[in-house]
Amino acid sequence: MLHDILGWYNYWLIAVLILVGIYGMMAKRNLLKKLMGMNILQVSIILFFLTLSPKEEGSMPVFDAELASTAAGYANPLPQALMLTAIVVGVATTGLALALLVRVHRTFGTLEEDDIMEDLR
Amino acid sequence: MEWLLEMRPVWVLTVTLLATVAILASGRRPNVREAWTIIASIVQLILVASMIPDVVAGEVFEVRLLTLASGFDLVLRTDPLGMVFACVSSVLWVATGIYTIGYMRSLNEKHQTVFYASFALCIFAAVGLAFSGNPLTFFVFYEILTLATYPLVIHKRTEKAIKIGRMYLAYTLTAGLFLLLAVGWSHLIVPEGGPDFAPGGFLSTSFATPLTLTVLFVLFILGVAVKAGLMPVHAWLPAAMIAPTPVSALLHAVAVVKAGVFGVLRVVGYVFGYDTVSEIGMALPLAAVAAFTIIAASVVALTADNLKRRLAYSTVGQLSYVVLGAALLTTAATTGAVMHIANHAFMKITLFFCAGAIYAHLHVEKISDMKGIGRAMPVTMGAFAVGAFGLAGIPPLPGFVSKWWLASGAWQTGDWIFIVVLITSSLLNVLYFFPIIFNAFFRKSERFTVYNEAPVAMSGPILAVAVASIVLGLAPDIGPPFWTFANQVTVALNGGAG
Amino acid sequence: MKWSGLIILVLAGGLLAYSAPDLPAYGDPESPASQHVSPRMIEKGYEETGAKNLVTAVLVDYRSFDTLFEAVVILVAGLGAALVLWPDHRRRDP
Amino acid sequence: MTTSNSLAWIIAVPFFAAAVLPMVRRLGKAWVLPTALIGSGAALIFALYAAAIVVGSGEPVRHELGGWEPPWGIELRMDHLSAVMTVLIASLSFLVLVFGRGGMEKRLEGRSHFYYSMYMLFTVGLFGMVLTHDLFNLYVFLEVSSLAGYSLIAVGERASPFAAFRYLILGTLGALLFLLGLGYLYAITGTLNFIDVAERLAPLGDSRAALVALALMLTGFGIKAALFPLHAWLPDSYAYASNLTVAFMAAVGTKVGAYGIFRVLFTIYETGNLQFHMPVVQIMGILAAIAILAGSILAMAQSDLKRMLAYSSVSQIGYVLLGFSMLNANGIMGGVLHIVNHAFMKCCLFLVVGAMMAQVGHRDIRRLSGMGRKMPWVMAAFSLAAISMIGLPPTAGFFSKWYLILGAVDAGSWIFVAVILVSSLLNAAYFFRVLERVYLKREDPAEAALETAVATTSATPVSGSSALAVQPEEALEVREEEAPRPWLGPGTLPATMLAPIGITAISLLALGLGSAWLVENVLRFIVPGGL
Repeated sequence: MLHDILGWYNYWLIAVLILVGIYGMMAKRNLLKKLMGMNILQVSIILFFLTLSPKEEGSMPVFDAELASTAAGYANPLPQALMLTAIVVGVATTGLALALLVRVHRTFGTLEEDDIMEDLR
Repeated sequence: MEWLLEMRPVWVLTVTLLATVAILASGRRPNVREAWTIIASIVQLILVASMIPDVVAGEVFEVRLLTLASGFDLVLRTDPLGMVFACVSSVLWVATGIYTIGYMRSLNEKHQTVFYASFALCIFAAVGLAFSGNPLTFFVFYEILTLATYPLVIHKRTEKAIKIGRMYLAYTLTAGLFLLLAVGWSHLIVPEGGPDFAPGGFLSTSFATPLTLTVLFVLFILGVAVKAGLMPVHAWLPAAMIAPTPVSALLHAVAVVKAGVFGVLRVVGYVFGYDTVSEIGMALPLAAVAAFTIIAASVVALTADNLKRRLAYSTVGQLSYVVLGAALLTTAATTGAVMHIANHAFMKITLFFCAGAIYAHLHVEKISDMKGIGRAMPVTMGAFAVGAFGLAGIPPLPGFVSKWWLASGAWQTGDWIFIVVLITSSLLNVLYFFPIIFNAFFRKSERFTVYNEAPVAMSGPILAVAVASIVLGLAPDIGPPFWTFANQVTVALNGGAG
Repeated sequence: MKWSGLIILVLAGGLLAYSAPDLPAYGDPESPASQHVSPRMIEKGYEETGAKNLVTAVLVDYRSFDTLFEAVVILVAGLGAALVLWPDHRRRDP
Repeated sequence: MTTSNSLAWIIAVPFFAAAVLPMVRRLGKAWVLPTALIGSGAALIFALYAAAIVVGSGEPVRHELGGWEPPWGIELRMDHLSAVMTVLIASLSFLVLVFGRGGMEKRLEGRSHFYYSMYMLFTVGLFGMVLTHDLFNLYVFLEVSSLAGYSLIAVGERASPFAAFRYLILGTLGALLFLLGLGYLYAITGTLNFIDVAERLAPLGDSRAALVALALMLTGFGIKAALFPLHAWLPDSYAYASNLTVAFMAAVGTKVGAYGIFRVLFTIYETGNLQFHMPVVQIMGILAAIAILAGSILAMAQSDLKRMLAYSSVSQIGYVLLGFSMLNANGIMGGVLHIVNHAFMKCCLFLVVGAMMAQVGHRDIRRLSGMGRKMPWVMAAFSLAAISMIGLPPTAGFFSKWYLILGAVDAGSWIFVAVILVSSLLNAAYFFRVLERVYLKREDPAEAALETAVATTSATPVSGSSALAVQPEEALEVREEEAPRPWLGPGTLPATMLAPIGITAISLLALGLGSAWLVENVLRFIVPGGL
């Protein structure tokens, strides 16, 4: 039982982060805070992928003549490569979101969702 | 060249569809527009008539145009039952076409282009229904008919008309859904491919449990019953009287309601077959509903003062004769049902033409205002008398013929109650028609003192259909051979039933 | 909102907790991810792509298509920002 | 060009067009749209070419990118479903672009090259999504198309950036849930290629991680597809975005979400062990049924035509997913057929709204009286599309409904049968409400007065209080340019606006009558072998 919990500690931590992110996106009424929640979620999922990568006996995935080509000797490079892409995508999303927020602020003079809804009504 | 002749069912449909387009395109020039209606109706009549000898000889034209869906082709087939409906629509389109021109012009109606186009489209759908070779094709034309009649029902564009249009759509679209479900379900039940209409039906207890078949039967009947004006789903029909009278004539005599009863015959005879219907025990309930409708509608008709409304309820009652004939499942009843499709069409269109002429020419709608009107419009009222007595079943008019066969059919089953129903209904018919005629000819009023007959464009068709009704009663084979067709249908349907 | 939010959170948390034991333990060299596709990338990566850094080998060779469109994402975001923030001509007209 | 790399060209051509558009702008404004059209048209040609091969040979076309065979590299694969989706996206993208000539782009004064560039990138993302056979690559393309979509939506009415932001938050949540789900799949299978994942998933049986991965991915794509409780982003986005954007997005944007759901359910899970995860599929089916009814009912309550169509989209996507959840051949074919049909219907409807707003400057259903007289041809197209939405034969909408009903009867789920039947009545109710206005109600003076009143208030910049007080500029521009002869039907609208409307409307009939061909030659191959 204890092993069940401790052996998977990475997932528990990530699950908490995911929940924090989702909470931020749902409950916060300020658009910028929503965006922050989104970022937390992004990061937590990136962390999830990265924790799939390491192996107990493995070094970083850079070819080393001493270790030669033994799969068990290196961490799994694939999730790391994927996450490089995902990070960039996340940054791009955040950038676009900020641009939208600038525009929203210019139009409505506020970033509070409730005020904007009031304005639109 | 042979294939050109083989494809005649398609050409019939093409003509009507092209007429629709041509009418829409020539909306600016009324004379050209009306010419299209006349030309198309005559060409269509010739095409249909040219197929009669072959069908009488037992040949069946079958055209498979394209696949509609999952094994269902778009099948057009001319069997005797379909030919009855096709002949009725084609013959009466010519009469209605000419009459409509007179009517619309004398009332100076608006939106005439849409009117004529929808009219042609209705005929297209009606003939398509008549020739449909399988349930899905039937359904497609059934829905086209619904849509095509909608602009006719709301023709007056008043608040009330729009409201009634909504009601009409609600009824017919809901019915369409039942029919759709029934068609789809029966397709899934039958093991191979899309089932075609066949005498004796394609559904039987070897494919499904009686319970499933019963549910299917109810769904099918619900689907067609709305258009057939079966009570309690008839309410749209009297309401649709808001439409101009030629439309009522079309709705009541030719296209819509006939599509409904035609559908009932198709369902009972060609989807289930007499054997299966009696096996699942649905014949008696259907006959009971029909009998109830016959009596109830006649009673309501008695109370109506508006002439068109009275005719509408008369239609509701008369249609159920056909349903009753189908539900009795006997040879004589089948003959009577098929004959009544044609007979009622001719008689009812006579009556509606008369009502329309009276309204368009003298602007009288209420029966209580028609005292002495026979003096002003003797031809019209004479024709009215023919139609009215015909419906009441007075020999030798056609109504008597169909009633006779229906009663014999009821005798064959031994359900004497239905004979009582038929006789009662005849009496009621007399009760609600006779006062009109009596008042028209034998009462005097200062409103109608001089001879003032409707223009020829109206009175001509009236006279024609009245004469046709008489002929139909005396010699039902002299025009389109309705009698022969009815016998062919009877033989086909009762072949196995005994 | 409060309640539905809470329900969603509990649901999401429950799902994550429910499935966690089925996932490989941290650092497990026997995990499916370490057994199937990646071994070839590690063993042959240097040989096939000539990149000593295996992440680079994956990023710019095995899965270079991803990386190309990662760049496209940047282009999209840049163009998007330009599109959104571009001054509106109509407003500036007197 | 070989057969297989035509797949890469489908993605590459619009991408090149997108990349050169900002440069082409330097040559002059007139060059922008033709360049986009060339890119889109070429993609359409490539798509048709590849699809013809797929349908002709019955075998998927494959392309291994970089020469790395799957599962090590990324594979593009056009099977029958991808062929349908690609051709759909390519043709609608082209048609809507043609429509853009007619006055839409005037609102983008000075930034139209960015807009069209973004439009092409949106198309690139969609093409990538439907062609790739790699989970992570799918995520990347999902983000390409989503980001482009957010920016496209942000170009519209006053509140459009706000709507776009809300869409961005929800859409990114969806994409991230999908990413997490694919992470789960990667963790338990170690691979990303669809087919490889499916093979390695099969022996896992009722793995909890597989169940959660399925739930996560379906939720993710459910957000993109606007499945009922996740549809919150859609109405605002469609209502505020420009008509050009909406016509294309409504047509294919949500459909690609449905495509993703199909892939997850039937390419990845079905061949393995979908039977262990039935609850997830059932929940999706129930949500889809609720979506159908709720969407229709909400649509009925709208007075804004665009919003009404948006809610109707929510309802229609329910049909697609309901079909998938039936897990039988008829249901799945009905669902896919409805993707195609609905794309054309909605495209047609939104194009009509675009034409209408260009002509009369508003889209308030209550003020549409007499439009049938003013724009007879456009309104005829609208009616045809409406009839198709209701599902009456012989239009396209009927045939998808037919297969869906067959599927529901086949599955024995009578509630779904009832939902489909009732909803087509609801569709009739809200579309005939509009059609009655358009054709039957006369314009009365009071309404005309109201019209001018609203027009004057919306002209003042501050007001904007009503969501319906829309852009009178759009209307004015067209009228100024064409000689002022209002209400002469097609005369006042350029042919480039009428042609796409006409083509989409006619294709509704063609799709209806050709549906059997489509089913027999294409959709049959889409149904997974086990069903």
